[in-house]
Amino acid sequence: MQAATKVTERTATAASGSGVTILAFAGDIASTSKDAIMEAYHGLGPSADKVLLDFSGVDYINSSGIAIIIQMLLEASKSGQRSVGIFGLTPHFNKVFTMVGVAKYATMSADEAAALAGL
Amino acid sequence: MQAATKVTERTATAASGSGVTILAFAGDIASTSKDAIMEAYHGLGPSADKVLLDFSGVDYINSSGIAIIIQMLLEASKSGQRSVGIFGLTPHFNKVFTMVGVAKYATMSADEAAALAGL
Amino acid sequence: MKNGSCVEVRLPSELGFEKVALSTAASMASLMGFSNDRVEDLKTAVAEACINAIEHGNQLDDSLSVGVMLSTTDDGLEVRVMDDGLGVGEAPAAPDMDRKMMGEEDPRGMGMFLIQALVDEAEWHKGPPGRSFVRLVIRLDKENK
Amino acid sequence: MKNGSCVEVRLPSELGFEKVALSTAASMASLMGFSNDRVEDLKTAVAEACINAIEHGNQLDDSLSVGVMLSTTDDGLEVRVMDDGLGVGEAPAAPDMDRKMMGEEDPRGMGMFLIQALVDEAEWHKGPPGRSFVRLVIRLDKENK
Ligand SMILES: Nc1ncnc2c1ncn2[C@@H]1O[C@H](COP(=O)(O)OP(=O)(O)O)[C@@H](O)[C@H]1O
Ligand SMILES: Nc1ncnc2c1ncn2[C@@H]1O[C@H](COP(=O)(O)OP(=O)(O)O)[C@@H](O)[C@H]1O
Repeated sequence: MQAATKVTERTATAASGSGVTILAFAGDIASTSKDAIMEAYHGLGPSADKVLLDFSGVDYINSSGIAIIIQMLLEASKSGQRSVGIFGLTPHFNKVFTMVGVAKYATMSADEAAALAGL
Repeated sequence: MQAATKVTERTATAASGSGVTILAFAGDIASTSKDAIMEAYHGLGPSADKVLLDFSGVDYINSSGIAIIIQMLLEASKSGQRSVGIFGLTPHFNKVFTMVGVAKYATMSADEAAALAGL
Repeated sequence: MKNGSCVEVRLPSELGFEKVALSTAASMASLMGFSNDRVEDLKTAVAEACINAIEHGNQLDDSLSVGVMLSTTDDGLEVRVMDDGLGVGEAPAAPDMDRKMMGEEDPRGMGMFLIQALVDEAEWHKGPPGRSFVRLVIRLDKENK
Repeated sequence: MKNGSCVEVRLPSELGFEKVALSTAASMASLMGFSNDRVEDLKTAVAEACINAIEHGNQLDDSLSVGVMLSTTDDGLEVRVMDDGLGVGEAPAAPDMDRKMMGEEDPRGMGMFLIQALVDEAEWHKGPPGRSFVRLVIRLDKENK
Protein backbone atom coordinates (compact mmCIF):
# COMPACT_ATOMS: atom_id res chain seq x y z
CA MET A 1 0.00 0.00 0.00
CA GLN A 2 3.01 2.31 -0.20
CA ALA A 3 3.50 4.25 -3.44
CA ALA A 4 6.73 2.87 -4.92
CA THR A 5 9.62 5.31 -4.59
CA LYS A 6 11.08 6.42 -7.89
CA VAL A 7 14.58 7.84 -7.99
CA THR A 8 15.78 9.71 -11.08
CA GLU A 9 19.37 10.84 -11.48
CA ARG A 10 20.27 14.02 -13.34
CA THR A 11 23.19 16.42 -13.41
CA ALA A 12 23.41 20.18 -13.05
CA THR A 13 26.09 22.82 -12.71
CA ALA A 14 26.69 24.66 -9.46
CA ALA A 15 27.26 28.41 -9.25
CA SER A 16 30.95 27.61 -8.71
CA GLY A 17 31.00 25.80 -12.06
CA SER A 18 31.43 22.30 -10.70
CA GLY A 19 29.19 19.39 -11.63
CA VAL A 20 26.37 18.37 -9.29
CA THR A 21 24.46 15.08 -9.22
CA ILE A 22 20.78 15.38 -8.37
CA LEU A 23 18.76 12.41 -7.11
CA ALA A 24 15.11 13.31 -7.57
CA PHE A 25 12.62 11.32 -5.50
CA ALA A 26 8.98 10.71 -6.34
CA GLY A 27 6.37 8.71 -4.44
CA ASP A 28 6.61 7.96 -0.74
CA ILE A 29 9.73 8.12 1.41
CA ALA A 30 9.03 5.29 3.87
CA SER A 31 10.55 2.00 5.00
CA THR A 32 9.73 0.47 1.60
CA SER A 33 11.92 3.10 -0.10
CA LYS A 34 15.16 1.68 1.29
CA ASP A 35 16.24 -0.38 -1.74
CA ALA A 36 15.31 2.25 -4.31
CA ILE A 37 17.12 5.02 -2.45
CA MET A 38 20.24 3.12 -1.37
CA GLU A 39 20.67 1.47 -4.78
CA ALA A 40 20.54 4.85 -6.48
CA TYR A 41 23.03 6.20 -3.96
CA HIS A 42 25.41 3.26 -4.28
CA GLY A 43 25.20 3.58 -8.07
CA LEU A 44 26.77 7.04 -7.98
CA GLY A 45 30.27 7.19 -9.44
CA PRO A 46 33.21 8.23 -7.26
CA SER A 47 33.39 11.56 -9.07
CA ALA A 48 29.94 12.54 -7.72
CA ASP A 49 31.26 14.60 -4.85
CA LYS A 50 28.37 17.07 -4.76
CA VAL A 51 24.98 15.41 -4.42
CA LEU A 52 21.57 17.06 -4.06
CA LEU A 53 18.41 15.23 -3.02
CA ASP A 54 15.29 16.65 -4.68
CA PHE A 55 12.12 16.06 -2.63
CA SER A 56 9.81 18.26 -4.71
CA GLY A 57 8.00 15.22 -6.14
CA VAL A 58 7.38 13.64 -2.76
CA ASP A 59 4.20 14.08 -0.77
CA TYR A 60 4.53 11.58 2.06
CA ILE A 61 7.60 11.14 4.27
CA ASN A 62 7.65 9.23 7.54
CA SER A 63 10.31 8.71 10.18
CA SER A 64 11.44 5.38 8.68
CA GLY A 65 12.00 7.24 5.43
CA ILE A 66 14.00 9.94 7.18
CA ALA A 67 16.11 7.17 8.75
CA ILE A 68 17.09 6.04 5.24
CA ILE A 69 18.22 9.56 4.40
CA ILE A 70 20.25 9.61 7.64
CA GLN A 71 21.82 6.30 6.64
CA MET A 72 22.84 7.88 3.35
CA LEU A 73 24.26 10.98 5.07
CA LEU A 74 26.24 8.68 7.37
CA GLU A 75 27.76 6.85 4.39
CA ALA A 76 28.53 10.13 2.64
CA SER A 77 30.19 11.47 5.76
CA LYS A 78 32.24 8.28 6.19
CA SER A 79 33.48 8.59 2.60
CA GLY A 80 34.88 11.93 3.67
CA GLN A 81 34.64 13.48 0.23
CA ARG A 82 30.99 13.86 -0.66
CA SER A 83 28.62 16.69 0.33
CA VAL A 84 24.89 16.04 0.33
CA GLY A 85 22.30 18.83 0.12
CA ILE A 86 18.51 18.71 0.27
CA PHE A 87 15.89 20.83 -1.50
CA GLY A 88 12.22 20.80 -2.44
CA LEU A 89 10.82 19.85 0.95
CA THR A 90 7.47 21.38 1.93
CA PRO A 91 7.71 23.87 4.82
CA HIS A 92 6.30 21.16 7.10
CA PHE A 93 8.94 18.57 6.23
CA ASN A 94 11.62 21.25 6.27
CA LYS A 95 10.62 21.77 9.91
CA VAL A 96 10.57 18.02 10.60
CA PHE A 97 14.04 17.46 9.07
CA THR A 98 15.34 20.34 11.16
CA MET A 99 13.69 18.99 14.34
CA VAL A 100 15.44 15.64 14.08
CA GLY A 101 18.78 17.26 13.29
CA VAL A 102 19.23 16.37 9.61
CA ALA A 103 19.85 20.05 8.85
CA LYS A 104 23.09 19.81 10.83
CA TYR A 105 24.52 17.36 8.30
CA ALA A 106 22.92 18.39 5.03
CA THR A 107 22.45 21.90 3.67
CA MET A 108 18.72 22.51 3.24
CA SER A 109 17.59 24.80 0.41
CA ALA A 110 14.14 25.84 -0.74
CA ASP A 111 14.62 24.92 -4.38
CA GLU A 112 17.13 23.76 -6.95
CA ALA A 113 18.30 27.27 -7.87
CA ALA A 114 19.06 28.09 -4.24
CA ALA A 115 20.78 24.75 -3.74
CA LEU A 116 23.01 25.22 -6.81
CA ALA A 117 23.80 28.80 -5.85
CA GLY A 118 25.26 27.56 -2.59
CA LEU A 119 27.61 24.96 -4.10
CA MET B 1 -19.15 21.00 10.29
CA GLN B 2 -19.78 22.59 6.88
CA ALA B 3 -17.42 25.33 5.77
CA ALA B 4 -19.57 28.47 5.63
CA THR B 5 -20.38 29.53 2.09
CA LYS B 6 -19.09 32.96 1.18
CA VAL B 7 -20.65 34.80 -1.73
CA THR B 8 -18.90 37.84 -3.19
CA GLU B 9 -20.51 40.04 -5.82
CA ARG B 10 -18.46 41.75 -8.51
CA THR B 11 -19.09 43.18 -11.97
CA ALA B 12 -17.41 42.65 -15.31
CA THR B 13 -17.94 43.56 -18.94
CA ALA B 14 -19.02 40.99 -21.51
CA ALA B 15 -17.47 40.76 -24.99
CA SER B 16 -20.66 42.37 -26.25
CA GLY B 17 -19.99 45.40 -24.03
CA SER B 18 -22.86 44.82 -21.62
CA GLY B 19 -22.46 44.67 -17.86
CA VAL B 20 -22.27 41.30 -16.14
CA THR B 21 -22.78 40.51 -12.46
CA ILE B 22 -20.57 37.76 -11.05
CA LEU B 23 -21.44 35.92 -7.85
CA ALA B 24 -18.27 34.21 -6.67
CA PHE B 25 -18.70 31.33 -4.24
CA ALA B 26 -16.16 30.10 -1.71
CA GLY B 27 -16.43 27.30 0.84
CA ASP B 28 -18.86 24.42 0.49
CA ILE B 29 -21.96 24.30 -1.70
CA ALA B 30 -24.25 22.15 0.45
CA SER B 31 -27.63 22.36 2.19
CA THR B 32 -26.20 24.90 4.65
CA SER B 33 -25.39 27.24 1.75
CA LYS B 34 -29.03 27.99 0.99
CA ASP B 35 -29.36 31.29 2.87
CA ALA B 36 -26.02 32.68 1.73
CA ILE B 37 -26.68 31.86 -1.91
CA MET B 38 -30.34 32.82 -2.13
CA GLU B 39 -29.83 36.06 -0.18
CA ALA B 40 -27.05 37.07 -2.55
CA TYR B 41 -29.25 36.19 -5.50
CA HIS B 42 -32.28 38.04 -4.15
CA GLY B 43 -30.08 41.05 -3.45
CA LEU B 44 -29.31 41.52 -7.13
CA GLY B 45 -30.88 44.61 -8.68
CA PRO B 46 -33.39 44.27 -11.52
CA SER B 47 -30.79 45.56 -13.98
CA ALA B 48 -28.63 42.49 -13.38
CA ASP B 49 -29.84 40.60 -16.43
CA LYS B 50 -26.60 38.72 -17.07
CA VAL B 51 -25.37 36.75 -14.08
CA LEU B 52 -22.36 34.44 -13.84
CA LEU B 53 -21.74 32.03 -10.97
CA ASP B 54 -18.03 31.58 -10.22
CA PHE B 55 -17.25 28.21 -8.61
CA SER B 56 -13.47 28.48 -8.84
CA GLY B 57 -13.16 28.99 -5.06
CA VAL B 58 -15.30 25.97 -4.19
CA ASP B 59 -13.91 22.54 -3.39
CA TYR B 60 -16.93 20.60 -2.13
CA ILE B 61 -20.33 20.46 -3.80
CA ASN B 62 -23.04 17.94 -2.98
CA SER B 63 -26.45 17.25 -4.48
CA SER B 64 -28.26 19.43 -1.93
CA GLY B 65 -25.99 22.28 -3.02
CA ILE B 66 -26.76 21.64 -6.68
CA ALA B 67 -30.47 21.75 -5.77
CA ILE B 68 -29.97 25.31 -4.51
CA ILE B 69 -28.41 26.29 -7.83
CA ILE B 70 -31.37 24.69 -9.63
CA GLN B 71 -33.72 26.69 -7.40
CA MET B 72 -31.89 29.85 -8.48
CA LEU B 73 -32.05 28.88 -12.17
CA LEU B 74 -35.78 28.25 -11.77
CA GLU B 75 -36.30 31.74 -10.31
CA ALA B 76 -34.18 33.31 -13.05
CA SER B 77 -36.13 31.47 -15.70
CA LYS B 78 -39.45 32.54 -14.15
CA SER B 79 -38.33 36.18 -14.20
CA GLY B 80 -38.03 35.74 -17.96
CA GLN B 81 -35.25 38.27 -18.33
CA ARG B 82 -32.15 36.99 -16.63
CA SER B 83 -29.54 34.63 -18.05
CA VAL B 84 -27.36 32.67 -15.63
CA GLY B 85 -24.01 31.16 -16.62
CA ILE B 86 -21.59 29.00 -14.68
CA PHE B 87 -17.78 28.85 -14.73
CA GLY B 88 -14.84 27.65 -12.68
CA LEU B 89 -16.13 24.13 -11.94
CA THR B 90 -13.54 21.36 -11.78
CA PRO B 91 -13.79 18.83 -14.63
CA HIS B 92 -15.45 16.43 -12.19
CA PHE B 93 -18.20 18.84 -11.15
CA ASN B 94 -18.59 19.99 -14.73
CA LYS B 95 -19.45 16.38 -15.49
CA VAL B 96 -21.79 16.14 -12.49
CA PHE B 97 -23.67 19.35 -13.41
CA THR B 98 -24.04 18.02 -16.95
CA MET B 99 -25.25 14.61 -15.72
CA VAL B 100 -28.10 16.10 -13.73
CA GLY B 101 -29.10 18.42 -16.57
CA VAL B 102 -28.04 21.81 -15.21
CA ALA B 103 -26.07 22.44 -18.43
CA LYS B 104 -29.38 22.57 -20.31
CA TYR B 105 -30.40 25.68 -18.38
CA ALA B 106 -27.13 27.47 -17.69
CA THR B 107 -24.22 27.98 -20.07
CA MET B 108 -21.16 26.27 -18.62
CA SER B 109 -17.73 27.79 -19.33
CA ALA B 110 -14.27 26.78 -18.22
CA ASP B 111 -13.27 30.17 -16.86
CA GLU B 112 -14.30 33.80 -16.56
CA ALA B 113 -12.75 34.86 -19.88
CA ALA B 114 -14.63 32.15 -21.75
CA ALA B 115 -17.87 32.99 -19.95
CA LEU B 116 -17.56 36.73 -20.75
CA ALA B 117 -16.64 35.99 -24.35
CA GLY B 118 -19.95 34.19 -24.78
CA LEU B 119 -22.16 36.99 -23.43
CA MET C 1 -1.78 -4.36 -0.87
CA LYS C 2 -3.59 -7.46 0.22
CA ASN C 3 -6.92 -8.46 -1.27
CA GLY C 4 -9.55 -8.24 1.45
CA SER C 5 -7.87 -5.46 3.40
CA CYS C 6 -10.61 -3.53 5.09
CA VAL C 7 -10.87 -0.06 6.59
CA GLU C 8 -13.91 0.84 8.68
CA VAL C 9 -15.07 4.34 9.57
CA ARG C 10 -17.84 5.35 11.98
CA LEU C 11 -19.30 8.84 11.63
CA PRO C 12 -21.74 10.78 13.79
CA SER C 13 -25.13 11.45 12.18
CA GLU C 14 -24.30 15.07 11.57
CA LEU C 15 -24.18 16.69 8.15
CA GLY C 16 -20.65 17.67 7.18
CA PHE C 17 -19.07 14.45 8.43
CA GLU C 18 -19.65 12.93 5.01
CA LYS C 19 -16.54 14.91 4.06
CA VAL C 20 -14.46 12.90 6.53
CA ALA C 21 -15.68 9.64 4.97
CA LEU C 22 -15.01 11.01 1.50
CA SER C 23 -11.40 11.79 2.46
CA THR C 24 -10.87 8.33 3.90
CA ALA C 25 -12.30 6.67 0.79
CA ALA C 26 -10.28 8.93 -1.51
CA SER C 27 -7.07 8.13 0.33
CA MET C 28 -7.70 4.39 0.15
CA ALA C 29 -8.58 4.54 -3.56
CA SER C 30 -5.44 6.59 -4.30
CA LEU C 31 -3.29 4.04 -2.50
CA MET C 32 -4.89 1.32 -4.60
CA GLY C 33 -3.81 3.16 -7.72
CA PHE C 34 -7.09 4.63 -8.96
CA SER C 35 -6.70 7.69 -11.18
CA ASN C 36 -7.72 11.12 -9.91
CA ASP C 37 -10.85 11.05 -12.09
CA ARG C 38 -12.08 7.83 -10.56
CA VAL C 39 -11.19 9.09 -7.07
CA GLU C 40 -13.34 12.19 -7.69
CA ASP C 41 -16.25 9.98 -8.80
CA LEU C 42 -15.88 7.88 -5.67
CA LYS C 43 -15.70 10.96 -3.44
CA THR C 44 -19.04 12.25 -4.69
CA ALA C 45 -20.68 8.80 -4.52
CA VAL C 46 -19.46 8.17 -0.95
CA ALA C 47 -20.47 11.67 0.15
CA GLU C 48 -24.00 11.26 -1.26
CA ALA C 49 -24.38 7.82 0.33
CA CYS C 50 -23.26 9.18 3.72
CA ILE C 51 -25.57 12.21 3.46
CA ASN C 52 -28.52 9.89 2.81
CA ALA C 53 -27.53 7.66 5.73
CA ILE C 54 -27.20 10.68 8.03
CA GLU C 55 -30.37 12.45 6.86
CA HIS C 56 -32.81 9.76 5.77
CA GLY C 57 -31.51 6.61 7.46
CA ASN C 58 -30.51 7.98 10.84
CA GLN C 59 -32.66 11.11 10.60
CA LEU C 60 -29.88 13.25 12.09
CA ASP C 61 -30.20 11.34 15.39
CA ASP C 62 -27.15 12.12 17.56
CA SER C 63 -27.16 8.75 19.21
CA LEU C 64 -26.79 6.84 15.92
CA SER C 65 -23.68 6.51 13.81
CA VAL C 66 -23.10 5.77 10.15
CA GLY C 67 -20.75 2.91 9.27
CA VAL C 68 -18.55 3.00 6.19
CA MET C 69 -16.68 -0.20 5.26
CA LEU C 70 -14.02 0.05 2.59
CA SER C 71 -12.74 -3.31 1.32
CA THR C 72 -10.27 -4.14 -1.38
CA THR C 73 -11.45 -6.89 -3.71
CA ASP C 74 -9.73 -8.81 -6.50
CA ASP C 75 -10.32 -6.05 -8.97
CA GLY C 76 -11.38 -2.95 -7.11
CA LEU C 77 -12.76 -1.22 -4.06
CA GLU C 78 -16.09 -2.01 -2.43
CA VAL C 79 -17.74 0.51 -0.11
CA ARG C 80 -20.71 -0.22 2.16
CA VAL C 81 -22.48 2.67 3.85
CA MET C 82 -24.71 1.44 6.68
CA ASP C 83 -27.33 3.22 8.75
CA ASP C 84 -29.96 2.38 11.35
CA GLY C 85 -32.98 3.14 9.17
CA LEU C 86 -35.24 0.84 7.23
CA GLY C 87 -33.32 1.36 4.03
CA VAL C 88 -34.49 2.07 0.54
CA GLY C 89 -35.27 -0.19 -2.41
CA GLU C 90 -34.22 0.67 -5.91
CA ALA C 91 -32.97 4.10 -6.89
CA PRO C 92 -35.72 6.53 -7.92
CA ALA C 93 -36.13 7.71 -11.52
CA ALA C 94 -33.37 9.91 -12.88
CA PRO C 95 -33.91 13.58 -12.08
CA ASP C 96 -35.89 15.35 -14.78
CA MET C 97 -34.38 18.78 -15.15
CA ASP C 98 -37.21 20.03 -17.36
CA ARG C 99 -39.75 19.14 -14.70
CA LYS C 100 -37.58 20.67 -12.00
CA MET C 101 -37.42 23.89 -14.05
CA MET C 102 -41.21 23.88 -14.34
CA GLY C 103 -41.48 23.58 -10.57
CA GLU C 104 -43.15 20.18 -11.03
CA GLU C 105 -40.39 18.19 -9.35
CA ASP C 106 -38.46 18.87 -6.13
CA PRO C 107 -35.10 20.46 -7.02
CA ARG C 108 -33.54 17.82 -4.74
CA GLY C 109 -33.58 14.07 -5.30
CA MET C 110 -30.34 13.64 -7.25
CA GLY C 111 -28.17 11.75 -4.76
CA MET C 112 -29.02 8.17 -5.66
CA PHE C 113 -28.96 9.00 -9.37
CA LEU C 114 -25.46 10.44 -9.05
CA ILE C 115 -24.23 7.46 -7.05
CA GLN C 116 -25.44 5.07 -9.76
CA ALA C 117 -24.00 7.21 -12.52
CA LEU C 118 -20.56 7.60 -10.94
CA VAL C 119 -19.62 4.11 -9.73
CA ASP C 120 -19.43 0.74 -11.50
CA GLU C 121 -21.99 -0.96 -9.22
CA ALA C 122 -24.52 0.48 -6.76
CA GLU C 123 -27.03 -1.65 -4.85
CA TRP C 124 -29.36 -0.66 -2.05
CA HIS C 125 -30.24 -3.23 0.59
CA LYS C 126 -33.17 -2.88 2.98
CA GLY C 127 -32.28 -4.69 6.15
CA PRO C 128 -33.41 -4.96 9.73
CA PRO C 129 -32.68 -1.66 11.51
CA GLY C 130 -28.94 -1.12 11.64
CA ARG C 131 -28.40 -3.38 8.67
CA SER C 132 -29.62 -1.26 5.79
CA PHE C 133 -26.82 -0.36 3.47
CA VAL C 134 -25.82 0.75 0.04
CA ARG C 135 -22.97 -1.12 -1.62
CA LEU C 136 -20.78 0.69 -4.14
CA VAL C 137 -17.99 -0.76 -6.26
CA ILE C 138 -15.34 0.89 -8.40
CA ARG C 139 -13.17 -1.42 -10.45
CA LEU C 140 -9.54 -1.03 -11.35
CA ASP C 141 -9.90 -2.69 -14.77
CA LYS C 142 -12.11 0.21 -15.84
CA GLU C 143 -9.00 2.33 -15.42
CA ASN C 144 -7.39 0.91 -18.52
CA LYS C 145 -10.25 1.51 -20.93
CA MET D 1 -19.87 21.13 14.99
CA LYS D 2 -20.87 19.57 18.26
CA ASN D 3 -18.42 19.09 21.10
CA GLY D 4 -17.91 15.37 21.60
CA SER D 5 -18.48 14.40 17.98
CA CYS D 6 -16.44 11.32 17.36
CA VAL D 7 -15.14 9.59 14.26
CA GLU D 8 -13.64 6.12 14.57
CA VAL D 9 -11.41 4.40 12.01
CA ARG D 10 -10.19 0.78 12.02
CA LEU D 11 -7.15 -0.05 9.91
CA PRO D 12 -5.52 -3.36 9.01
CA SER D 13 -2.07 -3.93 10.54
CA GLU D 14 -0.36 -3.33 7.23
CA LEU D 15 2.16 -0.56 6.60
CA GLY D 16 0.79 2.05 4.22
CA PHE D 17 -2.64 2.19 5.84
CA GLU D 18 -1.36 4.88 8.19
CA LYS D 19 -1.91 7.17 5.18
CA VAL D 20 -5.64 6.43 5.26
CA ALA D 21 -5.81 7.39 8.95
CA LEU D 22 -3.77 10.52 8.26
CA SER D 23 -6.28 11.60 5.58
CA THR D 24 -9.23 11.01 7.89
CA ALA D 25 -7.61 13.00 10.69
CA ALA D 26 -6.60 15.79 8.31
CA SER D 27 -10.12 16.08 6.96
CA MET D 28 -11.63 16.25 10.44
CA ALA D 29 -9.10 18.86 11.60
CA SER D 30 -9.72 20.98 8.49
CA LEU D 31 -13.46 20.88 9.13
CA MET D 32 -12.80 22.03 12.68
CA GLY D 33 -10.97 25.05 11.32
CA PHE D 34 -7.35 24.16 12.01
CA SER D 35 -4.83 25.92 9.78
CA ASN D 36 -2.93 23.97 7.13
CA ASP D 37 0.24 24.11 9.25
CA ARG D 38 -1.45 22.46 12.18
CA VAL D 39 -3.11 19.93 9.92
CA GLU D 40 0.33 18.99 8.55
CA ASP D 41 1.65 18.56 12.10
CA LEU D 42 -1.31 16.34 12.96
CA LYS D 43 -0.87 14.26 9.79
CA THR D 44 2.71 13.38 10.67
CA ALA D 45 1.85 12.69 14.31
CA VAL D 46 -1.09 10.42 13.43
CA ALA D 47 0.93 8.61 10.76
CA GLU D 48 3.79 7.93 13.19
CA ALA D 49 1.38 6.74 15.89
CA CYS D 50 -0.32 4.37 13.42
CA ILE D 51 3.00 3.04 12.11
CA ASN D 52 4.05 2.23 15.68
CA ALA D 53 0.71 0.53 16.38
CA ILE D 54 0.99 -1.51 13.17
CA GLU D 55 4.68 -2.42 13.55
CA HIS D 56 5.40 -2.57 17.27
CA GLY D 57 1.96 -2.97 18.86
CA ASN D 58 0.35 -5.40 16.42
CA GLN D 59 3.63 -6.65 14.95
CA LEU D 60 2.17 -6.62 11.43
CA ASP D 61 -0.31 -9.33 12.45
CA ASP D 62 -3.01 -9.56 9.76
CA SER D 63 -5.68 -10.62 12.20
CA LEU D 64 -5.34 -7.50 14.36
CA SER D 65 -6.55 -4.01 13.54
CA VAL D 66 -5.51 -0.55 14.71
CA GLY D 67 -8.21 1.72 16.12
CA VAL D 68 -8.10 5.47 15.66
CA MET D 69 -10.63 7.56 17.60
CA LEU D 70 -10.95 11.22 16.66
CA SER D 71 -12.99 13.29 19.12
CA THR D 72 -13.78 16.96 19.19
CA THR D 73 -13.29 18.54 22.61
CA ASP D 74 -14.08 21.99 23.98
CA ASP D 75 -10.97 23.45 22.51
CA GLY D 76 -9.50 21.02 20.05
CA LEU D 77 -9.17 17.57 18.61
CA GLU D 78 -8.16 14.48 20.57
CA VAL D 79 -6.84 11.41 18.77
CA ARG D 80 -6.37 7.98 20.34
CA VAL D 81 -4.46 5.33 18.43
CA MET D 82 -5.04 1.87 19.92
CA ASP D 83 -3.33 -1.44 19.29
CA ASP D 84 -3.31 -4.97 20.71
CA GLY D 85 0.21 -4.85 22.08
CA LEU D 86 1.49 -4.22 25.58
CA GLY D 87 2.05 -0.54 24.92
CA VAL D 88 4.97 1.65 25.71
CA GLY D 89 5.74 3.92 28.65
CA GLU D 90 7.27 7.32 28.22
CA ALA D 91 8.78 8.46 24.94
CA PRO D 92 12.46 7.61 24.54
CA ALA D 93 15.15 10.27 24.59
CA ALA D 94 15.17 12.71 21.67
CA PRO D 95 17.13 11.40 18.70
CA ASP D 96 20.79 12.40 18.86
CA MET D 97 21.81 13.18 15.32
CA ASP D 98 25.50 13.39 16.22
CA ARG D 99 25.42 9.85 17.62
CA LYS D 100 23.43 8.64 14.63
CA MET D 101 26.09 10.13 12.35
CA MET D 102 28.79 8.33 14.34
CA GLY D 103 26.93 5.06 13.86
CA GLU D 104 26.44 4.88 17.65
CA GLU D 105 22.65 5.13 17.52
CA ASP D 106 20.11 3.42 15.24
CA PRO D 107 19.15 5.82 12.43
CA ARG D 108 15.52 5.01 13.30
CA GLY D 109 13.77 5.84 16.58
CA MET D 110 12.35 9.26 15.76
CA GLY D 111 8.61 8.56 15.67
CA MET D 112 7.69 9.18 19.29
CA PHE D 113 9.96 12.21 19.41
CA LEU D 114 8.21 13.72 16.38
CA ILE D 115 4.78 13.00 17.81
CA GLN D 116 5.66 14.83 21.02
CA ALA D 117 7.23 17.71 19.14
CA LEU D 118 4.33 18.23 16.74
CA VAL D 119 1.19 18.07 18.90
CA ASP D 120 0.12 19.96 22.02
CA GLU D 121 -0.22 16.85 24.20
CA ALA D 122 1.05 13.30 23.71
CA GLU D 123 0.63 10.56 26.30
CA TRP D 124 1.35 6.86 26.00
CA HIS D 125 -0.76 4.42 27.99
CA LYS D 126 0.19 0.81 28.61
CA GLY D 127 -2.96 -1.20 28.94
CA PRO D 128 -4.10 -4.77 28.96
CA PRO D 129 -3.68 -6.20 25.44
CA GLY D 130 -5.98 -4.35 23.06
CA ARG D 131 -6.12 -1.37 25.35
CA SER D 132 -2.73 0.20 24.82
CA PHE D 133 -2.98 3.58 23.22
CA VAL D 134 -1.34 6.89 22.57
CA ARG D 135 -3.43 9.99 23.09
CA LEU D 136 -2.68 13.11 21.05
CA VAL D 137 -4.29 16.53 21.37
CA ILE D 138 -4.09 19.59 19.15
CA ARG D 139 -5.77 22.69 20.45
CA LEU D 140 -7.55 25.38 18.51
CA ASP D 141 -6.49 28.19 20.84
CA LYS D 142 -2.90 27.62 19.77
CA GLU D 143 -4.04 28.75 16.33
CA ASN D 144 -4.27 32.34 17.43
CA LYS D 145 -0.82 32.64 18.89
N1 LIG E 1 -30.18 5.59 3.49
C1 LIG E 1 -31.48 5.83 3.24
N2 LIG E 1 -32.43 5.46 4.12
C2 LIG E 1 -33.73 5.73 3.89
N3 LIG E 1 -34.20 6.36 2.80
C3 LIG E 1 -33.31 6.77 1.88
C4 LIG E 1 -31.92 6.52 2.04
N4 LIG E 1 -31.29 7.03 0.95
C5 LIG E 1 -32.23 7.56 0.17
N5 LIG E 1 -33.46 7.41 0.71
C6 LIG E 1 -34.75 7.85 0.14
O1 LIG E 1 -34.58 8.06 -1.25
C7 LIG E 1 -34.91 9.40 -1.61
C8 LIG E 1 -34.02 9.89 -2.75
O2 LIG E 1 -32.72 10.07 -2.30
P1 LIG E 1 -31.69 10.96 -3.13
O3 LIG E 1 -31.80 10.57 -4.55
O4 LIG E 1 -30.36 10.82 -2.53
O5 LIG E 1 -32.21 12.46 -3.00
P2 LIG E 1 -32.49 13.37 -1.71
O6 LIG E 1 -31.67 12.82 -0.59
O7 LIG E 1 -32.07 14.72 -2.16
O8 LIG E 1 -33.98 13.27 -1.45
C9 LIG E 1 -34.76 10.19 -0.33
O9 LIG E 1 -35.57 11.35 -0.33
C10 LIG E 1 -35.21 9.18 0.72
O10 LIG E 1 -36.61 9.15 0.80
N1 LIG F 1 2.46 1.19 19.97
C1 LIG F 1 3.61 0.67 20.47
N2 LIG F 1 3.59 -0.55 21.05
C2 LIG F 1 4.72 -1.10 21.55
N3 LIG F 1 5.94 -0.49 21.49
C3 LIG F 1 6.02 0.71 20.93
C4 LIG F 1 4.87 1.36 20.39
N4 LIG F 1 5.26 2.56 19.90
C5 LIG F 1 6.58 2.64 20.09
N5 LIG F 1 7.06 1.55 20.73
C6 LIG F 1 8.47 1.29 21.14
O1 LIG F 1 9.17 2.52 21.22
C7 LIG F 1 10.29 2.51 20.33
C8 LIG F 1 10.53 3.89 19.74
O2 LIG F 1 9.50 4.21 18.82
P1 LIG F 1 9.73 5.36 17.76
O3 LIG F 1 10.30 6.55 18.45
O4 LIG F 1 8.44 5.60 17.07
O5 LIG F 1 10.81 4.83 16.74
P2 LIG F 1 10.86 3.51 15.82
O6 LIG F 1 9.45 3.09 15.60
O7 LIG F 1 11.54 3.98 14.58
O8 LIG F 1 11.67 2.52 16.57
C9 LIG F 1 9.98 1.44 19.30
O9 LIG F 1 11.15 0.90 18.72
C10 LIG F 1 9.21 0.41 20.14
O10 LIG F 1 10.09 -0.41 20.85
